[in-house]
Amino acid sequence: MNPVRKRRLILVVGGLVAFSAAIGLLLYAISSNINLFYSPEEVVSGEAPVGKNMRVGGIVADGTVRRDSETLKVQFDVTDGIGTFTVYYSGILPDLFREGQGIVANGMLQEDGTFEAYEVLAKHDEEYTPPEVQHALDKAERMKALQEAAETAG
Amino acid sequence: MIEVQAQNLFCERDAKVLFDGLNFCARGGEIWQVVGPNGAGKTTLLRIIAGLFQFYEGELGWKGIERGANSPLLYLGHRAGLREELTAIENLSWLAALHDQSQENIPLALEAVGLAGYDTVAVADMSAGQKRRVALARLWLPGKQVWILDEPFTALDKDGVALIEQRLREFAQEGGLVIYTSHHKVDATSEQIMLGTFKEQKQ
Amino acid sequence: MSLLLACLRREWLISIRRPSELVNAWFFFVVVVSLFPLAIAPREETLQSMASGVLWVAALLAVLLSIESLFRDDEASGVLEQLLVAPQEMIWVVLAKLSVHWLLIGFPLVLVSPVLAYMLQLPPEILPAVAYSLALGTPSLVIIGAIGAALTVGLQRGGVLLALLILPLYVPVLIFGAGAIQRAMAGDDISGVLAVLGAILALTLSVGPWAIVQGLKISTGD
Amino acid sequence: MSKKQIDKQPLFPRHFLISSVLGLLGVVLAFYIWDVPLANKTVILVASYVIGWCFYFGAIHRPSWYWRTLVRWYHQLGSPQHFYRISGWWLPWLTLIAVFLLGVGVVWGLAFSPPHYEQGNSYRIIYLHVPAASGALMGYMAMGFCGVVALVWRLKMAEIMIKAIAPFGAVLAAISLFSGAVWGKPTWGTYWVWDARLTSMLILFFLYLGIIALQNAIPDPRQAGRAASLLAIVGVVNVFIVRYSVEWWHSLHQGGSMSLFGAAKSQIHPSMLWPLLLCMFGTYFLFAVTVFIRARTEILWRERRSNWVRREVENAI
Repeated sequence: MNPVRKRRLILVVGGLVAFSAAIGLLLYAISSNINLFYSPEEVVSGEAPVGKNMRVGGIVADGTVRRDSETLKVQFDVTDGIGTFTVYYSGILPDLFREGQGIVANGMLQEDGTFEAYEVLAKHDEEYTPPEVQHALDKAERMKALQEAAETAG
Repeated sequence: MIEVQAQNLFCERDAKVLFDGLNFCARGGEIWQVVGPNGAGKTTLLRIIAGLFQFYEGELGWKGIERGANSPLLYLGHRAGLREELTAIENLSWLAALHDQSQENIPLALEAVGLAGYDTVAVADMSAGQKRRVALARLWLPGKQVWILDEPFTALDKDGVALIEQRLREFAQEGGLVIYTSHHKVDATSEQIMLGTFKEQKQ
Repeated sequence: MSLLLACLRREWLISIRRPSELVNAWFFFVVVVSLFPLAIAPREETLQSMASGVLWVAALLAVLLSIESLFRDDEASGVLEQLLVAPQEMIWVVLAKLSVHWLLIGFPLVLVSPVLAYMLQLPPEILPAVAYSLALGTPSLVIIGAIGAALTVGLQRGGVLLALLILPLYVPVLIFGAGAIQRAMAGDDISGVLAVLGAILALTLSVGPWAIVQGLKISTGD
Repeated sequence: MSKKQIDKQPLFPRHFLISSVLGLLGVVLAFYIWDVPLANKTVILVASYVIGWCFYFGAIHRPSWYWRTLVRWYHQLGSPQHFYRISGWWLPWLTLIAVFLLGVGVVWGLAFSPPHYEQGNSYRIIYLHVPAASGALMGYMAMGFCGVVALVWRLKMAEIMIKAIAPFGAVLAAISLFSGAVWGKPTWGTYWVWDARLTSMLILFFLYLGIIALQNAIPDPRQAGRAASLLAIVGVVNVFIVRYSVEWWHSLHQGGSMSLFGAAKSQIHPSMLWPLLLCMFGTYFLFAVTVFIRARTEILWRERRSNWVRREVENAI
C-alpha cells in the first residue's frame, strides 16, 4: 500500500474509532443518571441519595396540600402512582400550582423520607384541552371508576 | 513533458474584473514572466495556477504531472513561508518534510544561496535579503518540476539577483517550468503574460 | 509518520521559543481565579459554591485567549499557503498543532488547577475530580476553539468575533465540566459526567480536525 | 432501452418479486415497532410503499429521464438567474398563502379557540411561541443543509441561501425566547430557568448571531459564504440538543405535544390544534417569503454587473 493511502486509512480508521468511542461513552453516561433527577418511585425505593441537592418531579397528590395560615409554609405529597412522599416548602407557589398538577422541585431529601424544597416550579403538561373537554374527561373517568367499584363490589 | 494550459480564464475580485478571456500554454523548459501594473492581478493569477484560489471561471489544465499525490509544484509567495522563531535549517527541513523532499540537500542549498554558517541564527535575526535567500534556497532542493515564484527578486542584492537568474535558467534547461512575476526580465527568450489590459466590462 | 514527528517538533520549538504567550495564558488562569475571592466575601461556603464555575470559566477564557494566535503567525508568514500547496494532508499538521497547543496551554492548567481549587477552599478529596474534568474538557476547548480560529484567521479584530462564534459551542463542555466538580462536591459518582466529557472529546476529535482544515482552506482564499 | 427489449422482459422480473417481499416485510416490521396511532401508521406506511414503487418503476423503465431531471434541477437550483426568475413567480403566491394562514390562525387561536383548562387564556402564547421556535429550528437545519451543499458542490445559491436565512432565523429564535419567558412567569412561576431546553435555545440564538457576524466580517462574499457554511454545519449539533433536550434532561419545559407523523396520542385538542397548525405553516411560509426576498436582493447585488440583471432593472424601471 502506498504511503499516501496508508496515511489516509489511518485517518479514516482513527476518525471512526473516535466516533464510536463518543457513542459508547454517551450510552454509558445515559445509563448512569447524570441529571440528578429522581421520580417519586426512586425516592421511595431509596435510590435517591439523602442530604444532597437534587431535582424531583411528579404529580401533586389530591387532597394533600396544607398551607400554614400565618406563614408561607406549605406541605404537599408528590406521587407518580407508584411512590409518594411529602414535600415541605416555604415561599410563593406558582399560579399553576394545584392538586393533580405536575411539579418539579429542587431541594434535599431528608433522613425521614420527606423532601425539603427550596424551589417549586409548576411543570405544565403537554396536553392542551379546553375546560369543557377536561370536565367531560374527568366525568368519564369518575364514571369508569364508579363502574369498576360497582363491578368489584358486585 | 509538463504543460499548463489556461483557456478563457476569468477572475473578478472586489468588484473589479482582473482578467477575462486569458489564454496561455506554458511548457517545460520555458520561463514565463507575468507582467502588469500594480493591482492587475499578478499574484491572483499565480495563486490560481498554484491551486490556492478557486473563485475563477475558465479552464486550467495540467499535463504531464499528477496534482495531489506528490505534487511537483513549488510555490513561493510574497510571504516567504518561514517562521521567525526557527533557524533556516529548521524551517527548510520542515518544508522539505512537508513536500516529501529529502533532508540531505538542505546544507548544500543554504551554501548555494550564501548562507553557510548561519545554522544557529533564527530567521528573525536575519536581514530582509537574507530571509529572501533562505526562502529561495528551496530552489536548490530537488524533486520539483514547476516553480511558481511571486516577486522572487525583492530585497535581493545584485549578486543575489544574478544567482537566482542563473538558477532559473539552469532549471529551465533541465526541462522545468518557471512562472514568475517581476518587473525584471530574466531571459531574453522568456515568454510573457500581459495583465492589466482588462478594464471594467464595457457599459 | 515522519511528517507528524517533524510537525510536532516544529510546533514545540516555535512555542517554547516564544514563552511569553504560554506564560500569559497560565498567568491569566491563575490571576482570574484568584481575583474572585477578592471580589466577593471569601467565606468558605460561598467560595465552595462558586469554585466549579470560576475554575471552568477561567480555564475556558484562558484557552480562548491563547487559541486566537494558533494560526495567526502561520497565516502572516505565508506558512498556511505552503501547507495548502504541499502534497501532504494538512490534517497531520493540524493534529500536531492541536496536540502541542494542548500540551503547553491546556495541560499546565490541569496541573495547576488542584492548587487553585484548594485556594478556593475545596476539600482535598475533590481535587482529583477537578483535575480529571479539566483534563478531559480542555482538549475539547482547544479543538472547538481552533475551528473558530481557522475561520477567523487573517481577519482584523478577529478576537471578538472568535469569542462570539466559539463561546456558544463551549457551553456543553462548560456545563458538564463544572457539573463534574459540583457532583464530586455533593459526594456523587462522577463517572457519568466524565463519560459525557469524554464523549464530547471523542466527537470533537473525530470531526474537529476536518472542520479546522476546511476552515483554513476557506480563509486562505480557496 | 429499445421498445423490443422492454417487450421481451418478463412483466414481473425476479428482482421485483424479491424487493416487493422485502418491502412488505419492512412495512410489517415497522407496523409493529412504530408506536403511533393505527390510522396514521397505516396511511404513512402504505403511502410511502406506493410512492416507493412508483419511483422504482419509473427508475427501471426510464432511467435516463430521471437522471436528466436530477441534473436539470441541480443546474437550475444552482443558477442564481434561474432562481431569481422562479422565485419572482412564486413570491406573490407565497405571500398570499402566508398572510391567509397567519391571519386565519391568529384570529382563530386568539379569539375563537377555547381557553386552557388550567392555564386559562395565557396558553394562547403558543400561537406565537411554538411557530417561532419550530421556525428557528427548521431554519437552522436548512442552513446546515445548505452548508453541506455549499461546501461539497460549491453551489453559489446555497451560500446565498444561508445569508438569506440567518437574520429571520435569529429573529424567530429571539421571539421564541421572549414569548417563552412571558409564558413561563404565569405557568412555571419564573421568567427563566437554566434548563436544558431554554439554554440550548439561547445557544441557537447565539449561533445565528455568530453566523451573521462572521458573514459581515469577511469582505469577500464567496469566502464569507463558505466560512458561514462551515459554521452552520458545526452548529447543527445544537439543533439536536434542542430537539431532544426535553427527553434527555427531564427538563421543566413540557415535552413535544405533536410530532410530524402524529404523536402516540393526540395531546392537543383539535379546537386548539388547528389554529396552531395554521400559525405554524403560516410562519414557515412567512419565513420562505423573507428568505426569497433577501436571496433575490443578494443575487441582484452579486450579479450586478451581468447583462440579465441590467435587463431586469431596466424592465423594472
